[in-house]
Order: sequence, then structure tokens, then C-alpha cells
Amino acid sequence: MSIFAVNHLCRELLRDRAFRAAMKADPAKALAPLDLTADERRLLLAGDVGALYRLGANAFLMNYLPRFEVCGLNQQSYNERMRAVKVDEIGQPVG
Amino acid sequence: MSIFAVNHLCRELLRDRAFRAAMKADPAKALAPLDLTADERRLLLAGDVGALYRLGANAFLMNYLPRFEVCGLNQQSYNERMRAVKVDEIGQPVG
Amino acid sequence: MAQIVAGFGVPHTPVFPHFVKRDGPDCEIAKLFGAQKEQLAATRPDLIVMFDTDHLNTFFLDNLPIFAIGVDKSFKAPNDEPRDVPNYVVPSNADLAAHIRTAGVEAGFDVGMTQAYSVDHSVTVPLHFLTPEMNIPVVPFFISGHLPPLPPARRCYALGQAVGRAIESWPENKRVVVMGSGSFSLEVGGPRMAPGRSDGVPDPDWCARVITYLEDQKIDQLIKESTQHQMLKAGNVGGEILNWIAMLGAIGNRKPNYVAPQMQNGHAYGVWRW
Amino acid sequence: MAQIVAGFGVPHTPVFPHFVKRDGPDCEIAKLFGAQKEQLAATRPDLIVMFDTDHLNTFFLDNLPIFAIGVDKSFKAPNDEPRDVPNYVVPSNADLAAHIRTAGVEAGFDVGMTQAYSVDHSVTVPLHFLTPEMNIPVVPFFISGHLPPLPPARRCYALGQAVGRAIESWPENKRVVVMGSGSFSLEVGGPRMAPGRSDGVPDPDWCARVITYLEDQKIDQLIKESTQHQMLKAGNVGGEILNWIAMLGAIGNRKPNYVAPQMQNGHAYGVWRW
Ligand SMILES: [Fe+3]
Ligand SMILES: [Fe+3]
Repeated sequence: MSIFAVNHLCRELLRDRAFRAAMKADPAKALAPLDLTADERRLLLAGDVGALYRLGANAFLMNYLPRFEVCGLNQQSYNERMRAVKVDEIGQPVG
Repeated sequence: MSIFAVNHLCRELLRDRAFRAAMKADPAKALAPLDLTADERRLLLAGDVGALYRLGANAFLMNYLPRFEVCGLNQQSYNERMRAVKVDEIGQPVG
Repeated sequence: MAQIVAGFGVPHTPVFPHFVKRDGPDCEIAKLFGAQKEQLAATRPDLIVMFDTDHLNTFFLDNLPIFAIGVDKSFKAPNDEPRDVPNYVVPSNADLAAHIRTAGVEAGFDVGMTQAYSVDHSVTVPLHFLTPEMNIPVVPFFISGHLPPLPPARRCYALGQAVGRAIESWPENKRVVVMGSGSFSLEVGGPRMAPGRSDGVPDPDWCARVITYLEDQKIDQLIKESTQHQMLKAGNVGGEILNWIAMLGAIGNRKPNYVAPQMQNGHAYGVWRW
Repeated sequence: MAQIVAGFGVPHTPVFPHFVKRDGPDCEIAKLFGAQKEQLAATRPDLIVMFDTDHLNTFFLDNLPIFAIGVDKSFKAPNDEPRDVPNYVVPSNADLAAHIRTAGVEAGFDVGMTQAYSVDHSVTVPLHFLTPEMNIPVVPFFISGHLPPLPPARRCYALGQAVGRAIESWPENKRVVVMGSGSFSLEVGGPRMAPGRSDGVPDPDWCARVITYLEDQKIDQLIKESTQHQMLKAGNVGGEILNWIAMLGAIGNRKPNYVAPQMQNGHAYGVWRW
């Protein structure tokens, strides 16, 4: 499952201080060795958490991106981009 | 649980080639950084798998010690030492 | 024999320790946890069994249990860096934990095991406020409450009953408090956050209804309405109510001393003593 | 709709690939697996669901499930270096695996999940002999069969029934073969090894009795006698019989085409087709 790799790297941001520092310094370089699709890589580097959520990435885990301020995200931009995702009653993306 | 560390290092013998090589070269040195009790360390270095079994170490996992011929063990000495452990009908150490 | 002497329902919002440090002992959070701390001390607990939902910290998607119990003599907390929470080593009781697991598996609950583990804010934050000296052993019991499929509410209640029986068949003379940790309606980091916040309360009506059911001992109704759909509708951590439901199973059908709501957070602080 | 077209019971002795390489196609192991390979091909399977007990390789004591299913599009095999077994990438079916898990959890089985996983000899060795081209997707379902507490045999049978129902409610038109992997009586690396060997068969009578029960369709008797005590008495991997019992639950109570024993190894090769 490719989205597994996105979820996993978000968690590594919390657990691996060296990876966290690398992501803060140069996200493209830090992501280069990871097994991501071209789409996932592009969306991560663009901080497009809404599109990643629609692909199945986990919200708790992506929340580490603004927490550690990587990929250009902060709490405000994260909030706005996630809230722009249309979801149904149980939080599943629609449309 | 201290015996967890014994079980864990046996499994690392299989999974971590560098640790396997270090254990073959110099077990005392390879075990030095691990969180083992004095007893566990002594029994491992002596290859006393019977005593470790009585302490609760897992048989599959200890089987990696003779497989990779560390701590002076081979299939024959492992077999003899394990078979010397008195067990009840369901394989639990007794006496 | 061990006896269950109280049930507690607790929130675990990771930023609460920071807020209390910032706002002092008169803020609402400090008072609500402070009242529970007094109640807990009055029960003279020897041991706490805490039902809890981990947030992909103790367990990850590479090996995600529905039910699991921590079996070790202690554990580290927290593993996810909540602000203004020290690094604790919390004592536990491996023998009791193994006994609960064995009894659970025999009763048909497929309870996994973790050793050499750490826990996240969901165990740590309540203990930070209620037992800051970390001198009372805690056995964490993990219930999957975030990622569907969620275990059915009725099954979690029955699980709690089985855990209660296991505790009360433990031969040592211990006073045991059972806790359930979590929210009733909350979205964390997902599309249903409130504007400008990192969380939101998607279903305040449900939160209010849960509190009424708890106060009125309408546990069967609570279980009936806690469908997977309702829990997910209540937010991406809405399944944490399963921890409260398991706690209720363990303590039996009793009237709470109080259930103090914090509606803006979609959760409450509950105490059951007898 | 998907349909279950056969059940297979298989051994998984890690050294068998080496023996067959050494001893050639006329040795007993090669013939027994060869006969099963022909039977399997004749079922024209689209997919295999394999009940299996991992040997602390996919899962370790830090996070040990009672039941878990692999949910991914493929997996690596083997992760424990059995002799003369190549490194395979085995295709799987994440959607069906997730469907089985959801159905299981709804039915009250607390099935954990693994993603991005690898498997040990217990999945790999049977596939090495039966589907060496690794062109048939395999969904592994893990049952804890070594370390007590073991899940009760009757529960594993009911689990198999639930998995069978889940497979047969899958909307795609697939021919599914269900397998159970493991021994009936075997001690590996423990005190009950035979002299000069790395394993032993502590309870050959039990092994013979199991085979009779399978041949005579005395499944209820098999379940009744497969107590935790009997499984542990049969050796430290005696609980692997639970994988056969779950397979039987999935396929329904049927007469086997054959159950070929290998008494010196405490196991058998079974085929159920209809
Ligand atoms: Fe939470
Ligand atoms: Fe095996």
C-alpha cells in the first residue's frame, strides 16, 4: 500500500529526530530515498494535505507536518486545507 | 521483563547481520551494551540454554544460537543441554 | 482477592498539561482533574487498569491490534512529546496483566500482548494529573477506537465484564480502580476541525446524550446507539467512547457520583464510587 | 460472488526445500507436495487464504496478536532464511483482506492488521512447493499457536466459519482455496527434541488420532480434544493444528480426498475438494 509510506514518514517525523531535522532543512532531499509515488511526493512537498487525505492518508499522522512545520505547513494552512476537503457525515471524502 | 532482552537478542541474531557477525566474533563485547542481568549475561556466554529456558527464554529463539554457532553452541551441544531440562507433560520446567 | 473499588472516566487532551501550567490551579481543567484526583486518593488504590485508545504511537499500521494489553513491570510515558509533560516511568504489574490476558482469551476475547512498550498522551495525561508521583501501578488495556473496523460497543462492554471478572479472581488483596480514557465527540487534525483550531467537536448533541445516558445509568441505550456509524460521525476519535463502555462493563451497572462535562472539548470527567 | 473451491492442510518444515533439492523429485517430501500441487492446479485457484502460525518473525513479543491478517498488495517471503528457498515477492489482495477483517470484527473476532509485512517459512515453504511461480495471490491469516494463552479450538473453528462467509460474500467472481499450515505434534528447539535432532514428535498418538478424526469427519471430536493442554502436550508448536481447524471451519464439514501422514514429522498433507 503506497499510502502506507506517507503515513509512515509522518510518524517518523515524531519518532526520528534526525529525519525531523532533515525534513525541516530540505524536504525534497529527505523524501528522495523513500518509496513514494510521484503524486505522493509532489503533494507532500506542496503541503497539499487535503489531497493526501483524499488518497487515504491518516489525519492524526499528517497533523505532525504542521506541528513540526515541514513542507511549508503551519497550523493555519493545515487547518484551512483540511477543512476544504468535502466529507460525508462520517468523515469520508466525497465528490 | 528482563528475559525479554534475551529473547530479543536471539531474534536479532537472525535479523541483524552486523549483530550476528559481532556475536560470532566476540559475544562478551556484543552483549556488553545490552540490558541483561548478570545471570542472563553469564548464562548466555556459557551457552547454558537449559538454564535460560528455565528462566523463561523461548526455545525457537534460542535455537538461533546454535544455528549461527555463537556462544560456543552447536546443534549437538544445544540438543544435549536442552534435553537435560526436566519438564512436565506440557513442556514447562519442573524441579 | 482483588476487588474493583471505583470506576473513572477521563479525558486525555495532550495540550491540557500545558494549559494548566500556563493558567494555574484555578483554571477549569485544573479544577476538574483536581476533583478527580481527590476522589481517586480517597479510594486508596493499589492498582489502576486503564482502557485506552492509542493514537498510532504504541502501535502502528504495520501491526495494529483490536485489543491488546501491556505485560511488563513498567512502561515509559509519553512517547509523543505532549507539551509540559515530563518523561515518566510508570510502574505496572506484569503478572496481573498476563492473568487478565489469559482470562480474556479463555473467555473468547482475542487480546494481543505488548512487552517493552511505551504509551502516548492518552495514558500519560490522565496519570500526569491524577497520580503525578507515578507510585501506583497501571496496567493499560488498548482498544482500537480510531480506525474502522471498530470493535462493536456491546463486545467492548462484554470485554469489560470479562476483565472485571479476571481482576476479581486475582488472589492478591488489591484495591483496583478501572479507568476509561477518551472523548465522546472529537475530530483531531481532520476535515471536521473548527476554524483556526487543531480539533473540533462534530457532534455536540451526541456528547450531551452520552453524558445523560451515563448519569441516568442507561447503559444499554448507550451501547445500542454507539454504532460504528455514530462513533465515526462523532469525529475521528469518536470511538474512544469504547474505553468508557469497557470500564462500565468492568464495574457493573452503577450510578456515577458525577459526570462533569466539558462540552467545548466533547468529553467529560466521571467518577463511580460505592 | 467468490466461492471456496477447496481446502488444503499443509506442513511447513523449513528444511524441506533443502531436502528436496538434495534428494531429488523421488523423495517422499517431493512426492507428497507434488501430489498436492497437482490437486491445487486442478482447482484453478484465483486466490489462496492461508491460516498460519508465525514463529515470532512477522510478529514479536513486543506486539503479539492472537489473530491478525495481512492487508497489502504483496508481501516478501521468507524473512527467516530457510535453506534453499529463494527470496519471493508474493502477490496478495488488500481489498479482500480488508473485507475479511471487517467482516470478522463485525462478527466478534478481534482481528489485528499488518501492512508492509513479510512472512516466515510457515507461509513460504508450502507456497514454494505448491505455487513456485508465485502467480496466485495469497492472503495470510495469522493465528497465535505457540505461546499460551492459545485461542480456543472452538473459537478458531468459528473464526474459520466467519472467514468462509466473508469470502463467499465477496462480490468478485473468484475461486478461492483455503489452506491451514502446520504440525499436529512437534517440538522445535525445546527440551522434548529427539536426541541428535533439532525437533521431535512428543505425542505421535495424538498425531495419529488427529489424522483419523480428519479422515472420519469427526470434527467436533477433534475440536473437543484440542484443548490447550493437549496442544502443548503435543509439542511447542502443537497449537498449529488451530490453522487446520480454522480451514475446516471455512470449508464446512466435508470428507477429505486424502490425508497423507508423515508420522516421523508429526504432520500430514490433506486435500479437500468437492
Ligand atoms: Fe484521543
Ligand atoms: Fe511451525
